[in-house]
Amino acid sequence: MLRITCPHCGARDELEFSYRGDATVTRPGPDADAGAFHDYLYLRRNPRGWQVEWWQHNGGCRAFLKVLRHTVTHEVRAVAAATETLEVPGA
Amino acid sequence: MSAPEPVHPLAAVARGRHGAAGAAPLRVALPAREIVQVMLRRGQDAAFAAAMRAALGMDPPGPGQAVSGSAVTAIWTQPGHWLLTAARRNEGALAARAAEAFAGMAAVADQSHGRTTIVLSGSAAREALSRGCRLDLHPRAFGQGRAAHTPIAQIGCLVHQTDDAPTFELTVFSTLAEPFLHWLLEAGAAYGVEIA
Amino acid sequence: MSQRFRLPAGGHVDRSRRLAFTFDGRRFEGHEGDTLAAALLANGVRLVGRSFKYHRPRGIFSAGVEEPNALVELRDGTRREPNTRATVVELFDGLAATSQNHRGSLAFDWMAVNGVLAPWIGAGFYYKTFMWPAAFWERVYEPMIRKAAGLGRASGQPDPDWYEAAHAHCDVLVVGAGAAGLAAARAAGATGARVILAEQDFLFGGDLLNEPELEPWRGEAIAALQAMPEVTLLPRTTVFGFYDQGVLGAVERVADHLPQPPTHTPRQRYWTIRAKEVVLATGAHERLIAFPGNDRPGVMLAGAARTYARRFGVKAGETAVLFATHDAAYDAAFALAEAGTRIAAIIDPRADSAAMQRARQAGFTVQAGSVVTGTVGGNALRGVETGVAGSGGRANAVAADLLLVSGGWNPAVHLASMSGAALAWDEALLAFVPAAAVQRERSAGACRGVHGIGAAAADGAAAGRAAAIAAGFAPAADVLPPDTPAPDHRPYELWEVKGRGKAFVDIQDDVTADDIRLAHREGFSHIEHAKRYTTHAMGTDQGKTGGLVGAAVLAEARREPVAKVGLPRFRPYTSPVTWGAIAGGEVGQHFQPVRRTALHGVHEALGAVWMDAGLWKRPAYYANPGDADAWASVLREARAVRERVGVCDVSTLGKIVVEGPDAATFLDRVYANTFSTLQVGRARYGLMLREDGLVFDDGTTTRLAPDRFFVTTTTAQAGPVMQHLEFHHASAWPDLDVSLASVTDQWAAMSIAGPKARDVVAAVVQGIDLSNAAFPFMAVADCMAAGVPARVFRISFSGELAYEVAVPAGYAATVWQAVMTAGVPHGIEPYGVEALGLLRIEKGHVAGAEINGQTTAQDLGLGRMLKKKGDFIGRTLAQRPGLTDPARPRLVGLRSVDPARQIRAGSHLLVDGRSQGWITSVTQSVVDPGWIGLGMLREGEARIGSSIIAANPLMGEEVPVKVVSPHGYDAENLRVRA
Amino acid sequence: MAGYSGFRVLTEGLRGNTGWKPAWRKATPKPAYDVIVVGGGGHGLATAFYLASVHGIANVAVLERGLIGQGNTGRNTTIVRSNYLLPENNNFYEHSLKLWEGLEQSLNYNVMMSQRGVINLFHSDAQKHAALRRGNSMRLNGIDAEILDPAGVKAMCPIIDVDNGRYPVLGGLLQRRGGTARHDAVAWGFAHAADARGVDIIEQCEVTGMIVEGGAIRGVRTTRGEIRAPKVGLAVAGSTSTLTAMAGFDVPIETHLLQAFVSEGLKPLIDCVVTFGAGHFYVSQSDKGGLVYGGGLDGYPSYGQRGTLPTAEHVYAAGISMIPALGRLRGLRSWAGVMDMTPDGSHYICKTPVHGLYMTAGWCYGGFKATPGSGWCHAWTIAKDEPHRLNAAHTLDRFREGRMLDERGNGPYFWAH
Repeated sequence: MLRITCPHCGARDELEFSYRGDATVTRPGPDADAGAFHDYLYLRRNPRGWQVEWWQHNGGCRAFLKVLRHTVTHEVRAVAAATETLEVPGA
Repeated sequence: MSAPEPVHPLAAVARGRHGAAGAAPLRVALPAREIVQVMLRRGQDAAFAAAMRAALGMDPPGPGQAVSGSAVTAIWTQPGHWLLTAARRNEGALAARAAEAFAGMAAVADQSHGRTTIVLSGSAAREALSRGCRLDLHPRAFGQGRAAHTPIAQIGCLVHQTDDAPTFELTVFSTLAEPFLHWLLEAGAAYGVEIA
Repeated sequence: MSQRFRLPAGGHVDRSRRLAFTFDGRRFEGHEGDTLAAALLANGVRLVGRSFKYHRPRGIFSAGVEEPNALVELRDGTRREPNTRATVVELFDGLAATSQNHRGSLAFDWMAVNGVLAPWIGAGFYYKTFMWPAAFWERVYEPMIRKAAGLGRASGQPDPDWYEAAHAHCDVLVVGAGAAGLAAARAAGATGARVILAEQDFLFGGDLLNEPELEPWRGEAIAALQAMPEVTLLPRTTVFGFYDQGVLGAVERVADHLPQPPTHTPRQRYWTIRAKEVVLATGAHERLIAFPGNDRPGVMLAGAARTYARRFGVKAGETAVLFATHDAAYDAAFALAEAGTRIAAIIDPRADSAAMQRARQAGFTVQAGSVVTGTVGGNALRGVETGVAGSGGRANAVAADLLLVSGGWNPAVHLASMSGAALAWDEALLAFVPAAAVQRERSAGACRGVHGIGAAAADGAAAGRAAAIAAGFAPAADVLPPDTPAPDHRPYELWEVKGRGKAFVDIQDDVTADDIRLAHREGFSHIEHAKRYTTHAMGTDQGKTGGLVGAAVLAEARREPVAKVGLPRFRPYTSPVTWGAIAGGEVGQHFQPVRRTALHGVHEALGAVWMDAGLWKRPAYYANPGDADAWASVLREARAVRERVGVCDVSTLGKIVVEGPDAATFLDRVYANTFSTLQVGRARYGLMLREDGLVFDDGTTTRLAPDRFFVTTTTAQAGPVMQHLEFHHASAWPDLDVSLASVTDQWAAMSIAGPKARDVVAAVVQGIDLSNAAFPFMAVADCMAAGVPARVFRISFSGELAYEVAVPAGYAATVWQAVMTAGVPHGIEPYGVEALGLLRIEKGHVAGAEINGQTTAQDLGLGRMLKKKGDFIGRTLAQRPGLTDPARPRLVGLRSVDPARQIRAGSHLLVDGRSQGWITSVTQSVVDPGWIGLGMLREGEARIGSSIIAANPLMGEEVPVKVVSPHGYDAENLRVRA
Repeated sequence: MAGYSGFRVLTEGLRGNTGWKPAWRKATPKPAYDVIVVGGGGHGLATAFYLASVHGIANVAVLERGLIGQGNTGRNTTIVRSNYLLPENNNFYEHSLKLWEGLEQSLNYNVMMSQRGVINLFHSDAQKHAALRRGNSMRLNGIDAEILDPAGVKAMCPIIDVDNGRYPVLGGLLQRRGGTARHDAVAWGFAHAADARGVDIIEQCEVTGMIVEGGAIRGVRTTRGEIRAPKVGLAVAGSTSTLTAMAGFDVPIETHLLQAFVSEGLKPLIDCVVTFGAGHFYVSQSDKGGLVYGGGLDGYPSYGQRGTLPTAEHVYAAGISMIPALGRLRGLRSWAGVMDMTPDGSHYICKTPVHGLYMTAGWCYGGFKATPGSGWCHAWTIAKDEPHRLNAAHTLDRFREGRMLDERGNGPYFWAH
């Protein structure tokens, strides 16, 4: 079971959070075309390794968080507020 | 003209002893409360803190914290969100007071009817809560003045420890208060639960 | 027959406490402290079950969780538990157990004929046959196989007991309370760390329980732990899995040692343990040796026989032969000799060893350089055949009723492996041990190959201390291990003695060494393939005693070292876990909580028939005594709304306050239509799309102040809409200053609808002019109602003049009562969700059946709502060709041509025999009696006026329906604006 | 190679079973093939089998990184059915089901396809209407489907509690021709049959690069050297994103994990496949006697093949809520497989932006039952360089076009399907 350390609430069980997708894609601006929206909504790098993801601490403080997590080991290395940036470490 | 008294969401619950007949039962109280959700506006942190000091005599508590003034308790619930709670006086009184105090600094939503607080105390309170609460409530990890929101028995619950008895104030959505209390009675059945 | 194999003294059983039990209906006695297996052995019961495939007689093979054979059906009636290992069941007074998997009696199982068929029903035989004729598989072959397969019988009845979940947090979790675990817990506890010690046995001590002279050390360790306030001791607790980030699952058998759980006591408790550091002290499982007949009742692991003698005071046999490949196993011979068992011979493939010499000095016959080549007997062992190691020849036979076997020890690495640690081959122990830890975990004692009580305790103490320090505690005084000699556990490499007859590597699943070789011959040479092809190590014991032996047989066939062959990946559970325990209390009626509106009691008093709407209970309709059936109630309620006035609880709609300087901008971006132009005091119907352009939700939103909006959602989507808004605020537009508060529970709401609604509402509210001019359609105002603060919305779902009155939930009953009282002169009726549905279908309003995630705004006839300017969620992708395709099904109204013929939601709409759409919602109409509905139909508008077929082949129905406008009722909206 | 038969089992038994040969050859790679299929799971092996048996293309290599059948073929809950709503899906799965029905005979391998019936329970009017729409869609496409009332549910599976749960059972949608099959045997059977037709099955051969020249595939680089082919088909489940990235394009896939469980062996208790409609749970009983059961996704991307407790708790709770008699039984083992989830819950069998490169992918958790159909359509697409009508809609481009195949309307969220 994942334990995610919410920057506001501390370490909590996975059950309190919900995954909300790849946080490395950003919603295109108002002038973007359908192709940009397609890529934003549908295309994924889907790495076997470190990935920055959106998780909401909806069972706790409801904050949307950026979580740096490994998709094979499930290790959670960093958790940040929505407005912060998380770097994906090199392979 | 003051409004008639509202019906408490748990008014129909049978008072008295539930579960085992032990000597040290858990105690449950169902106080009438006013509860107000306060939501900070951008860039108003300092002004809001000052306004709270002026109006309530305390600073806004930080994450995981609750502070109690003479009549009002403030509990951090989300980044930029607090709940203010007080014993019930008049319909909307606390909300009106907060709206006045924080005008332009924070949004205010009255939740007095939307949330229900169940007060649990007794030496076995931690153990009973551990049957569904995933938080670490050990004195080294939690304690008086700490508060956290967490799902218990699939119901979102704001757990606030108010003393070392220990006493926990458990605040849930009013429409789920009944199944929550039912869960609490089952979790505490081995010790017995006395509802005041 | 009363316990003729019970020793007069010794062990951890209380001979003064006699416990009666039955096995296959025969009555026996045992003592407190016994397992069922110990008590059966004490009474001379040797045959306890039949094997999975060949139905061979089987006895008690081990003294613990690794037991492959002695599986029984425990208890009876609704409490029957199939496949229960007799070796771990704690004896209680009145226990009843039954042997399983035989036809006829246990002693004369006619399914044993399968043993004769063995050459044709070896590994994987079923893949190669039973293919002709094709239809025979389900009809003939499979039922036969199914009946023969399986082990015990489920009761088929609901379990009368209950279970509870519990959550724990600790600095150090110690798994296993043998010498290593006790020392680890003590060392960690001494630092002041919060420690949990979990032990699957009902006594702490592990192998210490077999060493009377170490009893003081064990007692002192337990007493010390009990005195530490931050140490939690969990006996009878099996840690079944090691998950991510220091989370482990465990099941505590709270009341399994009792005839039934006492009041207010669960049968079992399921623990989720979050540990900063974990010490695994899970010990080791003794390893079998594959030789012909190694499964006969009377063949037993050497250490198990020692445990029965020392811990339970039970002689497992009168005359024993020990077949061992290492010195430590000789302890069993000494222990049994002490218990009065005659040691007929010790068979050892090695040339010489220290233990051999000691055994000879003690007067035992030791046959060095020899092996067991077979066993003699029927349902019980009568003799052991031995021969010279490596020759394959048969030298002589020794009469014996007990054959002790030890091929070495397999460290119990299951939890370490689940935590992510790789396994490393230990050449001295011929076993896998955990390699470097991945999580914050360390192994200690026999589970990492450190054998001997003193050495294991020292290893445990060091691990416990290190774990506490790693968890942030200061070191404390050392724990002194007992000073005992460490027996030599390094085995001679002997996995199999080849010969005639079945040599089992997996006793439970009847997998032989030959099966493994056959798998290799057929190309299933990887351990994972061999396992799956033969079912090796897939039984309830998961290959604890023979898994590695099978791997070694495969290694030999592949001509590769065992280390290279490896073991299949370990997965939860370390031992089988009770279904009810993992489920906990959230089953049956408590599967999900019931959510009730503030008016629940009011509805109940009115005779509401409930329906589920998500977690909510809502009145479907109110059954009046005069109503002939449910439809009569629904039609009566709907008619009241159309003709007079009705009141409906709409509290379940989601309600969100959106507030802040950027609230209007925010709503313009999340709604497909515009809200920034909405006046204060007015409501507007809003449509939300998903980013993919399909419709997400709808509802009315009110502007309460320039920077404050009151958003409503459908009941079903209240939670998802809130998350959707929060997500986009956080991820796409964090610059917008807006806050969101769910006020769903704060407000109760009731819709008062019908031509007389104004009269009723006017009688209840104060401080508001309800005239059409002052309070037109879509007006909203705060006011008082029945003396309490309220908010009135002039909005309509039914197509009638309607008001929604919202009040703080605690006043809902008061205001409802006032509405009902005010409505009496107008013939008011409460109406439920069914009538609500009827009314909206007549009116052509879409709901969840149409907004089902597959439809666009255009599909629903709402295309004109999409604003032309400005970004909003779903705008761009809604314009994709597939979503704007004119061929897509559109919303239409439908009417059964014969008003008496029922149509159904889920029927397909056929044109020229081909499906061109489907029916989404159906009702009987009160405006124009008969069956009507809404549906999605290709070329829908063009087909208005035509007759098509509503086909429901599932129920054999084809009903002609007329396609009509969905908005047939009061298309000009005169009634809602009246 | 001599085929498998009852007679052969008999004669081999008399000879001590010494005459059996490997079910498939351990082939070594040749420098070039007509077609390379990457992935030795069920779908890849089926692709090779149908290339050889239907299209006469036997100069085919199946390249497998590890062992055949060790991906999702080895880790699934063995259910076979074609009870889909959308014609694009139910016609495809029906074709697959028909292949299943004759698979033993086509492969000369008993995959134990058991048509014991699949019931999807419903608990509300809304669910019932959705079941009717789906069942009627099946019937109108010539697929068997029946609607059951609660008594009908009880008759099929007497130990279901239809009355007393939090969400009582209103009925079920039954497909009698649905059922289960022995999962490992499917891979072995396809391997056996493809090998018999000359296909090279090459294990321990990992693809490390895609050779693309001028927008067309020319072959692959592997841990066992370069192998050329004018056509390459990908059937690699959780590695799809990795391989398409090597070929230079991204795909609408997110890889999630799904847990499954098996109980201790029991005498026959549940004689069909049942799906709970009020929570995530389904169960069947294997020929060996174990109950095989599972639920929904754990909810986040993972290649870890390790599950989590909260999902398991839900599975067990939902199971007991549907069948209270499960309470005293014991779970034996749990595991987790990787699921390539798509944004509409439907799969891809299609051409790709690289000429000559084809793929069958994105099977969400429906891949096992699709095995023969996937292989058949993938083989057709490779052989003809154009999709069959059964997979014409299952393209990577459908999201650009807005032609999603979203059975339940759950939207563009990979984890929601």
